Amino acid sequence: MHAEHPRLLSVDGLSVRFRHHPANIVDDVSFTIGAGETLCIVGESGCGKSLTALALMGLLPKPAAQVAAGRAVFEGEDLVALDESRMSDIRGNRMAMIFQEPMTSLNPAFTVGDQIAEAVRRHRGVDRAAARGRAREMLEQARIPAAEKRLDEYPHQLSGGMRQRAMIAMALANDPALLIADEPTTALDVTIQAQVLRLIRQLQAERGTGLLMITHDLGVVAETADRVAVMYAGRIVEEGPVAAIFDDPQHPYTIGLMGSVPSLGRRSGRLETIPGLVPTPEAMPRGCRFSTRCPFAAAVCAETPALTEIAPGHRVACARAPIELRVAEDAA
Amino acid sequence: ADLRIGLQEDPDVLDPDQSRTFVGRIVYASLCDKLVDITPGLEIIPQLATGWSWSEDGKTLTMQLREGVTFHDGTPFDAEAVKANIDRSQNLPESRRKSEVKSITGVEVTGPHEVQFSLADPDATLLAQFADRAGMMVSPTAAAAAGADFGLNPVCSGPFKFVERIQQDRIVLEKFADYWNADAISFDRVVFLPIPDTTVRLANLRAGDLDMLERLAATDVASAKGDASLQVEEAVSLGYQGITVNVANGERANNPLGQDARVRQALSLAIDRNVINQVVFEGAFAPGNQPFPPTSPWYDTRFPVPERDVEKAKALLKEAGFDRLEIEVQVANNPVQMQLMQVVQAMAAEAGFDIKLTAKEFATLLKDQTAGDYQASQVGWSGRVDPDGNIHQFQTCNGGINDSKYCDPEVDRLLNAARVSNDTAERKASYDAARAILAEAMPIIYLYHQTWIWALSDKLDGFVPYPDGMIRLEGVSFK
Amino acid sequence: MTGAVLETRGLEKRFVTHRPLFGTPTEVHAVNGVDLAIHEGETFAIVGESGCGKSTLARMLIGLIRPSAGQVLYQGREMSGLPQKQMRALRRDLQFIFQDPFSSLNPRMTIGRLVEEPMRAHGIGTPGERRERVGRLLARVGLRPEHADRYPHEFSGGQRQRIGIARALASGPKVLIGDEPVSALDVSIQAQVVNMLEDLKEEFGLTLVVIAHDLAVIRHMSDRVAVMYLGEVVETGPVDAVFDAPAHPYTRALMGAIPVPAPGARDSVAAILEGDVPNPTAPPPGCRFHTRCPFAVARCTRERPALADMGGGRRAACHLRDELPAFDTRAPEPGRTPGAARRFELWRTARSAGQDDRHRKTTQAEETQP
Amino acid sequence: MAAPDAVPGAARAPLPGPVDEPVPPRRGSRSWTKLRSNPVALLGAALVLFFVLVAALAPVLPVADPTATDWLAVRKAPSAAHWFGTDEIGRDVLARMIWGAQASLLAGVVSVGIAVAIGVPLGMMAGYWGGWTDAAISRVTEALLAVPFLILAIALAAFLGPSLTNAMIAIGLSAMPIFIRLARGQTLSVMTEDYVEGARAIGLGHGAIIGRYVLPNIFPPILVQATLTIATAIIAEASLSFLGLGQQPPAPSWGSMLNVAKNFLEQAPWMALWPGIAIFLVVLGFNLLGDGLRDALDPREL
Amino acid sequence: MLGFIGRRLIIAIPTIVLISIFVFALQKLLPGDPVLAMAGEERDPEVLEFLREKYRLNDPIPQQYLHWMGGVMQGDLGVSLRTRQPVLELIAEKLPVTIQLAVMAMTIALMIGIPAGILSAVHKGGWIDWLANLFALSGLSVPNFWLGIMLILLVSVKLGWLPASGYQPLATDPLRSIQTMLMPAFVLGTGLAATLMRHTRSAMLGVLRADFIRTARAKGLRERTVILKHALRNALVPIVTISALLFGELLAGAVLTEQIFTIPGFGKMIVDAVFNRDYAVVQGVVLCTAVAFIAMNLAADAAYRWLNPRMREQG
Ligand SMILES: Nc1ncnc2c1ncn2[C@@H]1O[C@H](COP(=O)(O)OP(=O)(O)OP(=O)(O)O)[C@@H](O)[C@H]1O
Ligand SMILES: Nc1ncnc2c1ncn2[C@@H]1O[C@H](COP(=O)(O)OP(=O)(O)OP(=O)(O)O)[C@@H](O)[C@H]1O
Ligand SMILES: [Mg+2]
Ligand SMILES: [Mg+2]
Repeated sequence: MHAEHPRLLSVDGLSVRFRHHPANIVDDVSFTIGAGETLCIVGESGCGKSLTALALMGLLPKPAAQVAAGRAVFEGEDLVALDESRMSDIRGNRMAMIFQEPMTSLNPAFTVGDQIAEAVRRHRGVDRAAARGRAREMLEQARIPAAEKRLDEYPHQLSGGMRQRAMIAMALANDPALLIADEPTTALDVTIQAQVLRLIRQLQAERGTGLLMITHDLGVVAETADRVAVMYAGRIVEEGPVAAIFDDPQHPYTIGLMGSVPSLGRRSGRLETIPGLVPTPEAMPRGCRFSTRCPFAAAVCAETPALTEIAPGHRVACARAPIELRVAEDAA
Repeated sequence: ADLRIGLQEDPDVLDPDQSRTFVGRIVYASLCDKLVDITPGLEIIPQLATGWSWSEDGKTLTMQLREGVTFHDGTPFDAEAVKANIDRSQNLPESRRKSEVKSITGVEVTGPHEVQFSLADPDATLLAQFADRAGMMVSPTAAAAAGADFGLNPVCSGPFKFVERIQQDRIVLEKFADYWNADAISFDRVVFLPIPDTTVRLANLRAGDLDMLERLAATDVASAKGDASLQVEEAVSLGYQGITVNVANGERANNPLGQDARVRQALSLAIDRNVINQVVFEGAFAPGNQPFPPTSPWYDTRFPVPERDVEKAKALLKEAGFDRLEIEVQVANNPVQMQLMQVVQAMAAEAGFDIKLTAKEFATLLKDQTAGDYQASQVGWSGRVDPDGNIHQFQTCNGGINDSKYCDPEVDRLLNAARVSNDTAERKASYDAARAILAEAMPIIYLYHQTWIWALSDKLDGFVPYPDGMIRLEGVSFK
Repeated sequence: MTGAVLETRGLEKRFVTHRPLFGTPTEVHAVNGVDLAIHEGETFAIVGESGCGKSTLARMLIGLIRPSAGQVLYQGREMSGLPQKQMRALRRDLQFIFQDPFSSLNPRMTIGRLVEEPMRAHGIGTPGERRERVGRLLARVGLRPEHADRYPHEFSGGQRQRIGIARALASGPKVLIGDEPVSALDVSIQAQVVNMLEDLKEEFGLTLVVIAHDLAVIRHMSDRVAVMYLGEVVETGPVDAVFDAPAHPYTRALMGAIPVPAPGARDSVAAILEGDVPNPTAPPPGCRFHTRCPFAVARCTRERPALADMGGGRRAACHLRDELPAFDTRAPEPGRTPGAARRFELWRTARSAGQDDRHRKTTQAEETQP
Repeated sequence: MAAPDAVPGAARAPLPGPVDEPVPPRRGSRSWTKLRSNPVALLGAALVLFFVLVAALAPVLPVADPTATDWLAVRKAPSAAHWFGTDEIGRDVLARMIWGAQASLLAGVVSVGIAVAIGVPLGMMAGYWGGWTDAAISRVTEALLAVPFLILAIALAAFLGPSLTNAMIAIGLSAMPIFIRLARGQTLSVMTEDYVEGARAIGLGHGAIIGRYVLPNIFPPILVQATLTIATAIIAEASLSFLGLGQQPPAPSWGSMLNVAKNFLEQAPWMALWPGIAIFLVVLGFNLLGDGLRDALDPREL
Repeated sequence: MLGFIGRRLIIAIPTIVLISIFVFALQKLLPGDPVLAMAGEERDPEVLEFLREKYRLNDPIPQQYLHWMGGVMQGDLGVSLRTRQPVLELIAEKLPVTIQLAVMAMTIALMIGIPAGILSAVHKGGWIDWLANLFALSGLSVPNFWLGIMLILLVSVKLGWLPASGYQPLATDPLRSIQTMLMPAFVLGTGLAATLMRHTRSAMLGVLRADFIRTARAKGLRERTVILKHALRNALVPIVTISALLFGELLAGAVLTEQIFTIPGFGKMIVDAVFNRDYAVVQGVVLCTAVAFIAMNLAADAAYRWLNPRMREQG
């Protein structure tokens, strides 16, 4: 699809379903990531971004959640079908993930250094000292002060941001080909955030690491993404190059989202929001899942809209795109 | 060769003057020689004393002692040693033998190997006492040196000498080369191993970890007999088991069972002693109704073991004024005793007794019994060679172990008379006269007489069972 | 703005990180001599580098951990001296939103119970009323009332954060301290929550203390801001003044590092702070920031600058605060690109037109429920 | 601090605005539903129920008199007349099993109940308060542990007199330390969790924190230990009746049946077999039920 | 950590004194009279009175205690009333035996119980789980005496592989010593293994759902490492609690097992001593077991701090 990026991961029709739940929580999600490319997923909190990432890593909370359908081909292998032992060779090595909640994701019983070094030893087969060295190096790169000392501290002794950076160090320790980062910088202040993002970008430039980043910070998206996928209620509703998404949002949800960003200037009244609540899986509307909250919704929205390309590389799943046209039509 | 003997309990202190357990005596049989010994038929025969004679008035006993005997520490055995031993039994504050040698007023050394005992009154039981712990000779040198701690390292003159003891584990003796009768001894070492569980004790014997054991459970006799690699030996014991009733020992004697002999008779009649023997002991023991087993010459044949008679029991109970009567019997918390009492309970129920059983661990039981805090108590007595030992202390008014506090001057008179006479027939007459009274009053309801049962590896030869339950190793050997 | 509701005086916290068999233990000076006064009804923001002690400060503010030195005063009364009972009663007024939402929720309680808990603790309402209020609270943070019967692990990160917010609001607090309360929320929910907090402020004079990294949100929400660096407050003042003309070099570095939500708006991350973050167990002498400060002079390595008044309610701890070159304020970019803004206008019109319409649809969706 | 409000919550922020959507009624306990649909738990419950019924219905079940002896049928193997065989004095083992169920179940359940009811709160207090409370409770626990069971039992037998209740007290007391230690250790561990800090931040009282935050999270190991201790307690009852504290002969209990059977392992193995199987099944039942409960109470378990 | 242990050791001393007072008082309250128990069948009143005087049984109880304590201070624990052996000597004799048995039994218990618990948690609901549970629960409901006797009958009597009983000190003949202890240790060990297994299972089930397990998997760690390192370490608190208690109980002696395999350990000694009201011995043994329990509890508390670094801050 993108000539400049040799394809690294291609996800096709991925669905995740919880036992006893009536609807797919992640529904028919497809995207690709090339080497060195950054795909950002943004979307409503609770729309299934983390589950998508976990599904790729084979780390869904089993047996509660299961991949119901789809393929995810990574470096020629279908992650969904892979057996556990092969998967464990890939995880943390070719493909690594930074989890959203750093406190509970770190083992409270081991020092941070141990936990990072362990990943190194597992995949690189180096000795203890070398692994520790690498761990220190990674902590330093993640801008943790007094890295040597922090190696021997336990997660609870670190601040929220430090834990998050420890997670980042852990994920990057083996120079993965694909990095999945689930809100990697939420707990970081902007200066450190910038440094961490630079570190990741460096890695991408040097080794062609593909990055799947989940974030809510549209500033970060704007600065790092090559392409952006917008998710709503388990589906990708819009996908395209970063510039297109920011400057030409097509899906009403994307539009609403962009409209909610606070400006950095002096405050000017209340923030804009998208009214209403996401429907529960039980009450998920049959067609377009956003239709219950969409001001542009019409009868056609009862049909599930397909993700259709409306500009090169820019696809949207809305029966009513482009909006101006449809609104004008309605008015007419 | 080593001989390994399984004991039912761990003996207490190994000092003949202080010890008090039955198993302790089994160890002494190999460790300490006595002045005299008994035959399986309970006749007194020489051991360290080669001969003896009574004076006319029965107040002087002269003994000739064996020559060339030494104690394990090399101290020679002679008249002085005997004197020292009697002195120790009488005067060591911890001595438990005081009552047994109370009748001796003086010991005179009449020759290097002759000694003369003077008594205040004639004492028919003295020789029998000399056949037991009171007659065991310990090395006077060692005894003087160790004092009350002699038991930690006992020095006697028996066929084996003490090597080591580990509590609850083993007592090791080794052959004493200078033993006067060394030729009769064919083991280099004897190891006594206390193994309380009867099943396990037998299993050990079967596994070859033991060569013999004492007190095989009656219920195991059949299977042991069926095992070709084992032999079983038996001897009816000198002791008895029965129910001691509180007739005058404090408050709790005030109940129909304690106050009315008819009730006690009814209870006795309600019990089928043969069935007990069959059910609980698979017929291995001897039913009984007197302090001596029916096989004993002292047994009073006028009062044979009664047949069970429920009707008569009921009638007696009715006569005493009861249709049903609730009584409480305490029993030691060991399975066999409990089983016994449950059988009694079931039998008595048919005659109108509602027996409430209270299981107590032995120390509590004993304490309650002496303190009179009981109605009836199931206890027994291991038995003595002389009949006096089985009856006098229990049924005379001031008897040391008279826990029922039964007291009848006539019985006292008769039993005391039996003590001071050396004439067997005369003694028997006294005992029979007392029996006539006691069979009526029935402060103790006798039930049965245990049989000592030994199981031995078939490799052993020459073992002779004795009614006192001891294991004498003279003449015993591996085939 | 009336007097200070919350005040700190010389607040310090040291953590022992390593206690050797002999010798002195290693300590982290997490908070070092902080003096703050938070006024009733205002929104006070704390920003600063990760690990600079913000959470520790916040925990001390509500008395969850004891200060190593200094005092916290709530309405003029010292907190550490309060007896248990009053402390508990005070907690009704003083609520906290945890930075880590998941670990601060009891995994064995349903969301409904969790949110109801503060009301139960303070004996507010009957069970029925509480239940209803729980539903309302959940709706206010963008969760569904049905969620009340689910357990924390069944939620996404952002949803958990909202549970934390709902819970903190449940007792109707007077002061709310939020440790990164909206960091995991998507912008629209974030906006919803921020709006709600503002409503509450307006109606009930709620005082807010917010720790956050999203400077746009801070600028939008808060009245005053304190900037922390390595355990110390380096600058405080009204939010617009600080944002428009940061006095401390660290504040400047922060402002320069804000990512802009428009592709290509900032070609590279040029302005990021260089140099290693100092070791908090052995903070540099003099001005703590001097190791990374582009303007540092010799004096900065020796002398610790005090937090000095600059007028207009502003204070900054920098020797050079008056000598620094003027801060080139970036043109206040819009929150959205022109294309997005255009589309959003459409949305807005459609929305106001179709209000009733939308409502109808929601109920319809509700009815399809089995 | 603010003066206490006359009407709690009234002056404060009742959230503005109407309820957007109706609040659904509280759903029935999910744990209960989970428990009911868990086949393993149901099997456990069935086993326990079976024995409870047997114990309760012993007087009306058509079985022989458990104390009736038959001198001609001593230690007879199972047969048509005596399905489970007869014991050492010719009583019907089946009847004794059925009648013994009551004493044994009571001994098992009540004594564990005592141990849990006293031990767990003590342990939680020790772990929660730490400091002197912990020191005092821990020292008492150590003392309880160091006193030999035998001494305790004999002393209790002497002072409280022989009854099944007192036996249960004795067993409960001696099983208590393990619950104290377990509860304390788990509490210490739970106290480090952030949600406990969260509960404090809300302003919950100690009682509420202990009851709603600590207890449910330390519950699983307590449950495991309790279901295990039932077995030990059933067997221990026998040794107490032996010391004169518990069920007195001829009234049956499984433990004492086992105890007697010990001497007849070779001659009459069935005497040990039946009580052994019964204890096994009861313990299995309680454990399965416990597992089911554990799963039901753990929201993460499906 | 060392400071923590030091502090605890200091409070251990008053604890031991308290326990000894408690047990002393309790013993004195027991029905039964030591002298009567010692007197044997004959019960000569004169001797009884002498013994009462000699062993100060007529003194007021506090005075008796002080006298005993005075001895203890000088390293004299008194003598056994029953065998006149010094209690210290008796303890020195039994202690190695008891420790050996306890260590062997605990080793067996841990070697069976923990792996079985882990397997059963990992394969929850599967046949391995059922098998492990059935094994554990039968281990629990099969009385030790039954298993012990069956083992003797099978292994010693039928097969002749191991000696049926008897104890050999480790120092004199290590191989035989271990052989003789093997069956009793196994009997004890399987019972304890059941408990450990059930606790391990339950704790592991809880931990396996934690987020950090997911992180460990995300690192690509082998499932074995994930379970044995990351999960187990966090599941260990209840296991440590229970193990420490069980080990303490083993050190206090295992009466039935010692009796069946005739091993001269604390269990048999204390039972004999209690039944004979041999006060000095009981006191001595209780002193030892108190030390054992205090040490085990201390070890457990120290282990908690190691297992859960956050507990270190609780002081
Ligand atoms: N164990 C579970 N059981 C039931 N529902 C669950 C479970 N875990 C997650 N969910 C639901 O799945 C949905 C998607 O969750 P996910 O964590 O992927 O959201 P997200 O997009 O990452 O959101 P956020 O940005 O808030 O982290 C949520 O609505 C959540 O409530
Ligand atoms: N329990 C603890 N033990 C030791 N050190 C601690 C402990 N808690 C916090 N610290 C240290 O205190 C310092 C400040 O931590 P704090 O959590 O307050 O930072 P923060 O400003 O909230 O950072 P972030 O924005 O990353 O959450 C850090 O260096 C941290 O490592
Ligand atoms: Mg997420
Ligand atoms: Mg923080």
